[in-house]
Amino acid sequence: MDMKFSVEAEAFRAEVCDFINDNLPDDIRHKVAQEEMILPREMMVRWHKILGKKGWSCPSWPKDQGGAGWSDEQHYLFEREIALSDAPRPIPYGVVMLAPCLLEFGTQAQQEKFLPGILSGDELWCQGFSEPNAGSDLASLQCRAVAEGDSYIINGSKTWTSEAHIADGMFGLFRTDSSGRKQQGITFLMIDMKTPGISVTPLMTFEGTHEVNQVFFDNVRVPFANRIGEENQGWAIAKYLLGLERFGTAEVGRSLASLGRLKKLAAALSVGEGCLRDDPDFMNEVARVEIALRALEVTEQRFLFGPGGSDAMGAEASMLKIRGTEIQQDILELTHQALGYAGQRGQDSGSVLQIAGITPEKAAMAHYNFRKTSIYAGSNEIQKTIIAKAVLGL
Amino acid sequence: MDMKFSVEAEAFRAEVCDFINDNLPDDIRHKVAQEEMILPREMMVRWHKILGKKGWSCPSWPKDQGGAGWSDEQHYLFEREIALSDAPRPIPYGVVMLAPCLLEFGTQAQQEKFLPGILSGDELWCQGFSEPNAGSDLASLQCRAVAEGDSYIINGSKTWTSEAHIADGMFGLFRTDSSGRKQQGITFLMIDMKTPGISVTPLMTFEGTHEVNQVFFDNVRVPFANRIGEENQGWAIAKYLLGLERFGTAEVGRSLASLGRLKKLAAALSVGEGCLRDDPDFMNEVARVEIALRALEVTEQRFLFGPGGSDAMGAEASMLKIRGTEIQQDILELTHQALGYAGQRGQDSGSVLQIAGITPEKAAMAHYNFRKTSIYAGSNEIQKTIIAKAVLGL
Amino acid sequence: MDFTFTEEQQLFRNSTRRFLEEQYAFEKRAGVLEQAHGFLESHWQNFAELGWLAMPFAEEYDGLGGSPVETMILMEEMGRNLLTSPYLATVVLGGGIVAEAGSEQQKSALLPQVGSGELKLALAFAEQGGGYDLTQIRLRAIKNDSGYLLDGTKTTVFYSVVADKIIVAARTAGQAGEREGVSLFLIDRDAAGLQSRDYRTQDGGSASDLDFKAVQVPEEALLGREGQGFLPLQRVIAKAAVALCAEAVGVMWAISEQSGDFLRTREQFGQKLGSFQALQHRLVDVYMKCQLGQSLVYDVVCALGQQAGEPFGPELLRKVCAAKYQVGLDARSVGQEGIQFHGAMGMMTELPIGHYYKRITAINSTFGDPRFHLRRYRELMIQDQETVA
Amino acid sequence: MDFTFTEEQQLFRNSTRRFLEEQYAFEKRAGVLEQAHGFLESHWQNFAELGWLAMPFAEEYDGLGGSPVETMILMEEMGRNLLTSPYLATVVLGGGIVAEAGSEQQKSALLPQVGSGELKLALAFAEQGGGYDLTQIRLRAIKNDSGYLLDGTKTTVFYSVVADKIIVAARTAGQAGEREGVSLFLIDRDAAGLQSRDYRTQDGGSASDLDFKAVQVPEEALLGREGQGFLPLQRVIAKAAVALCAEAVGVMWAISEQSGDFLRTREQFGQKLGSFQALQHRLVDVYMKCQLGQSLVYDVVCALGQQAGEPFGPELLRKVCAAKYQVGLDARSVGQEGIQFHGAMGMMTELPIGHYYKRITAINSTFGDPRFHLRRYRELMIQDQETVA
Repeated sequence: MDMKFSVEAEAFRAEVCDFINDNLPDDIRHKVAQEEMILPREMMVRWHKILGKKGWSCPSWPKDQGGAGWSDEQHYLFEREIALSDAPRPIPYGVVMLAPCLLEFGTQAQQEKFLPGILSGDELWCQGFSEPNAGSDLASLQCRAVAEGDSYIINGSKTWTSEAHIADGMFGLFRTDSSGRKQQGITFLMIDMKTPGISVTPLMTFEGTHEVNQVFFDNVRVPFANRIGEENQGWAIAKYLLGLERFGTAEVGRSLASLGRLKKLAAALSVGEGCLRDDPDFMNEVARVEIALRALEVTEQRFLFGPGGSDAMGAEASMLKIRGTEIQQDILELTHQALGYAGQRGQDSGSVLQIAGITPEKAAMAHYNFRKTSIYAGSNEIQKTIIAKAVLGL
Repeated sequence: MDMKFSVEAEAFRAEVCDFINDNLPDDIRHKVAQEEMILPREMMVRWHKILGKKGWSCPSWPKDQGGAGWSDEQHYLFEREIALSDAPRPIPYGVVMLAPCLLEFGTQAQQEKFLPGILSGDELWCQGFSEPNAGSDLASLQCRAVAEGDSYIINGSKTWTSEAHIADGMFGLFRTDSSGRKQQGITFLMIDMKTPGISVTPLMTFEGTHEVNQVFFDNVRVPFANRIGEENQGWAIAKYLLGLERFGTAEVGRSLASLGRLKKLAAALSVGEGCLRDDPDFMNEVARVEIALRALEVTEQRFLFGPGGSDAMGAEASMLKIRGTEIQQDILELTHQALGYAGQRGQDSGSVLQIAGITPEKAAMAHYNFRKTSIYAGSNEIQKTIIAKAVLGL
Repeated sequence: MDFTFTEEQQLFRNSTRRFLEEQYAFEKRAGVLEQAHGFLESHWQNFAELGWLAMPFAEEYDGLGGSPVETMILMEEMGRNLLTSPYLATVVLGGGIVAEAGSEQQKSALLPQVGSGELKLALAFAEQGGGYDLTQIRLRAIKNDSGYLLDGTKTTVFYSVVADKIIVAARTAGQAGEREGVSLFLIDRDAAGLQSRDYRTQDGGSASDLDFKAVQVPEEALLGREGQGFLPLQRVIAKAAVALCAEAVGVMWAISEQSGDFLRTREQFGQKLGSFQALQHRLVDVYMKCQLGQSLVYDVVCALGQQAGEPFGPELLRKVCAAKYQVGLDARSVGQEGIQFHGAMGMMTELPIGHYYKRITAINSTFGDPRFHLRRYRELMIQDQETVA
Repeated sequence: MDFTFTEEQQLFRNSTRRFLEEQYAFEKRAGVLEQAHGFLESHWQNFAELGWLAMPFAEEYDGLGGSPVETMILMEEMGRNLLTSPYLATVVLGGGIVAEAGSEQQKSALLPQVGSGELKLALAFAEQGGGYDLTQIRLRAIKNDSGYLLDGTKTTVFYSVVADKIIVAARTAGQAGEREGVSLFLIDRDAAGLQSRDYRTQDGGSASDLDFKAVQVPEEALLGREGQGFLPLQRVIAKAAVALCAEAVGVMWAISEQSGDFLRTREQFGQKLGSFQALQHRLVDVYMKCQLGQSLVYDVVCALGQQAGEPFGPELLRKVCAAKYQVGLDARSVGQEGIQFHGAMGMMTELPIGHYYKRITAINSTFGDPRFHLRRYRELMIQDQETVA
């Protein structure tokens, strides 16, 4: 048992670090450091292209498709350093989700048509899964695609669709048959967002961010050629896709970066003659979350690099999501609490106040915005039920 | 709105206080102050008779049966002062449970036969409800009573029966019919513990206390005259009985007394140059539980003396049990924690160490023993489900 | 021992609730918040007519002589309906400190105007870098021939942007951290040398940071006696903290009820969400927190009533800390559970739940957060034990 | 980065588990605990044969040269099977401090005997009124012509009743609270003037309070250098704390698994208990705590291995505190949940669950409870930040 990385791995880590330090634009780093999870399209694409020049924009892809051909350790270290350095998250829907599905289930033609735009960063995607009455219970989805000629005609809507307002395409699940079990009769389609009949309505989160949308389909025509896999066989692809997120669900690197900011803030915030760091009650909380984060970090490493490697990880991954989101929320809430009265400043208060690089109104936004993390991508309740059934046999 | 008691009530409180101070034997007070929930029979009876001389041993009974004829406020203050002064709990099974059932459902003859022994304290009872496969799900009980001549013949067993080893009689629920709904076919019987065929096996709790027993019935003959209510109608009586405990489930007075001891202990326990009370982390815990206890205390008072009075209290009472037991456990655990290494001393370590009146091995026993309180009398999970259904309509 | 409201109190609750439900239904809230300061100026006169603005003041100042119970009722209803207004700033803080510290003349001049709705006040007490400690006052008031010259800054002055006059806690002697030497001044919002940076707050309200650059005020601007401002300030902030606890309890009950409605009606996996036992038990926890918080507010409100006129003793201050700690902590967790119960819907701005949560967060960072109040409670508890010993 | 055990380690785990499951099945435990000191003296030789007693010592002292990983494996298995024995006292504490502080001669004389099972040791460090602070040593050792004269008391000396020799931390200089001036002495258990009050502990083990009344020891009794005993003491207690964390993780896994078995089989209201979602989610919490605790133990064990021979730096001490805090806290809640899952059965002495809980409680009050270790972690964390800044 040895928790040190190999010399080669450490050399790779140093390379990644150097690259980020030399190439991450300040404006982007600053935005990520303010805990903004979804960046403006321009920033996402700019960073993606910077990574692309190095061959690192889609590292998990097969090497001949533009991937980096890394080991598990390298993937782990890359994502960790990206996160620790406040570099943007990878473009989620195209790079991380759609592309592997195309590679696994798509035709040669589909791969040739869609992968280059994802790799270059010129085409952004969004994911059409959730519906107003199908959130956690995804298989209940009802948005219908009816075959007509060489196309499907889609009617209905998708909701809580992240980035639909900046995406060029949507991949998603649609109901092509209602007769059997609800998991049957679901088809996986790719849709050009410019197709007539699509309208996108912003859904504002309560703290005032526009990340998600409701997408309405009014007789939207999608050619058969845009279907991945067979008709009514979309559920298997969705399950494959949802199982992809092995790395990073714990968001340890991001939390370490946020925690570092919190600790700097505590040292910088004057309280009377001293600073907030002199308050043992507050610092107990910081210590508590730092320990929790370390426990999660090692747990993730054990799952990834333990006997059997990352392939051995099944429903255990659910616990990384549960604890990862709880800890993120905890850190960002403590940061907001630390600010006291200053944390009450609203979005339009003019950003005149900055303490240790933290803008109070951004800290408030982050605290509120991250409440979503225990809800999205399978709520933490769903994750617990998964563990209860798959791991504990209850 | 006014949270002060009336002048009359305060005068009554003073009378109770004076009486306890003048009459509670030191040896009994000491045992109760060690958090021993179940006293030796001799002590229970001795105190019961002391109260009895004052007419206070069965205060909730009707005045003509030996009760005190008090108002709700008086009952509340009496029980509170009893608890605060480390006087014993009332004899639970005869005085608090069986007697009201006899008064509500018993015949004149039954009342005349059984009440005097309960009132005098000369006859102790135990409660035969739980069975090895019927704990929380009481209606699943299977211990059978078969009518034969003028008697029932009982076969089977009851378990977790508190005080069966010191009791003269048992009242309990027995299966007289298995054909209908499981709540039907249950009959309420009173049994002389000296009847041939009864054997009592001690069940030791893990900390080494003998409080509960398993009681085996081997062709035990119980005359029809000992049945309360009709055959197969026992469930209604049981429900009446389980609904009786309005006062005292929160055990606020006891917890206040325990908390007082904990605070004295913290001041008396040397740590280096100072004492445990100088440790803000520990005292935060004490403050936290003191606030929680005050919130519970006022909640109980609101439920008892709010609009509609105590009759308006329904399933809300379940929350008094939940929080009351959680807080008791919390205080006794903190007390044990405070003792540090000394708290590791076992039962037979000779009791040479006492700090602020606390014997470490007794503090350990209390910590362990009180884990039962969130399980017994309807586990806290059952209580939550009661609130969910009856109060929240889920 | 009596936990019933008087008939007048019951009527007051009913009229308050009716008005708020009609005028401040959640559907209208976004529109109201779009107003300049998040508040419908035209409603202030309604508040006066409903008796809200004169409620806590003595009858000799045209007040209604209401007890802390009336304030509790009002704040709880405001919490339930998420009213965003200068009520706390003007009546509880501004009027409150005039009533506590003002001379007979000042009270007679100001309180009737507050009660009638003609005068809005704000209280400037907090300073950047002072945390929640009321003794951390650095803004200086130096006596000169014309009165006093004020220099320094104040932060997060609630609704000073709509106030006619501002009461400022300043230091005429001593150092930050000391109770002695704090004085209160009543100044016009447009006093020369006073600069205001106004902003909206996270919960939809308004606040300002004030910059005093050689602001000259006359001697009559002194509210009460020079150097004796700390105790009235402490009393008013304590009362206002209790008022916020009552508001938080109103918020908690609303979240509990709305979450119950959601769980009883929303389906997932072919069942009502409310049939899932894990959620049932968690809603029970929420319900219990509401009840326990309500109890601590009753506890301190009754104690406030009993100690009217007397200096606040440590026992009362402990009750304030107990409520502000426990209600704050529980309201936070109730808010988080409420969002979680609602799933993705809980994150949407169209539902009240997120806005309740923002209000809870603001309440918790006003007059001391739960950690601050647990520490103060602990200190008072230990002092008390040492005194007895 | 590698989380696999070597083949030898895997074999060691298997043989350990097999022995414990056969010889210390829970059904036999009550009988074992009835022995004089809660321990089967006859098994000590088995322990030696299994390699347990010589495992951590260097090969030059006839040890097996095992790393902290082997100790972790052993302690975890002992935890799973609730072994009550002088292992920690003799090998980890007693042998450990000889290895840390002893002269070459002392190590050569003592460690082989410990490893072979001939010699049992105990370590007397704690004093009544010292809390968990290792610097709180008041027992005095005054140098005289014959060596040293020891006066004072020690408390909770684990298994000193079966030990042949006791190592005592005494003060040859300085005051309680100081690190300097702590010296270690190796003394016979039957030394003149040494009185022992032996007792059984809550978890079935044995401990003693020792009273030193002018106990004369020769100069050779000094273990290591005079006044330099604190650092070795700190190192050994840190290692022993880690060993207890590993034991606690073994206990937690056992509770988790036994609770799972119970919930999967026991029926109530016509359903398996495990089908109730509230219980499902709570068992998931228990499971996650086991995993997280395991991780923190791995973390500190690897760091222990990497820092062998070097003085323990603040980073390593922080990992010790992190594990002892979090594992202690979580083991406590896992134990309480375990009892609650089992209902009334959970209170019965015939089931292991209550005994696991007692062991957890004892672990938490040995070498510092979770509160103590969170405080120390916090202090180290702040020091670290100050150093960087």
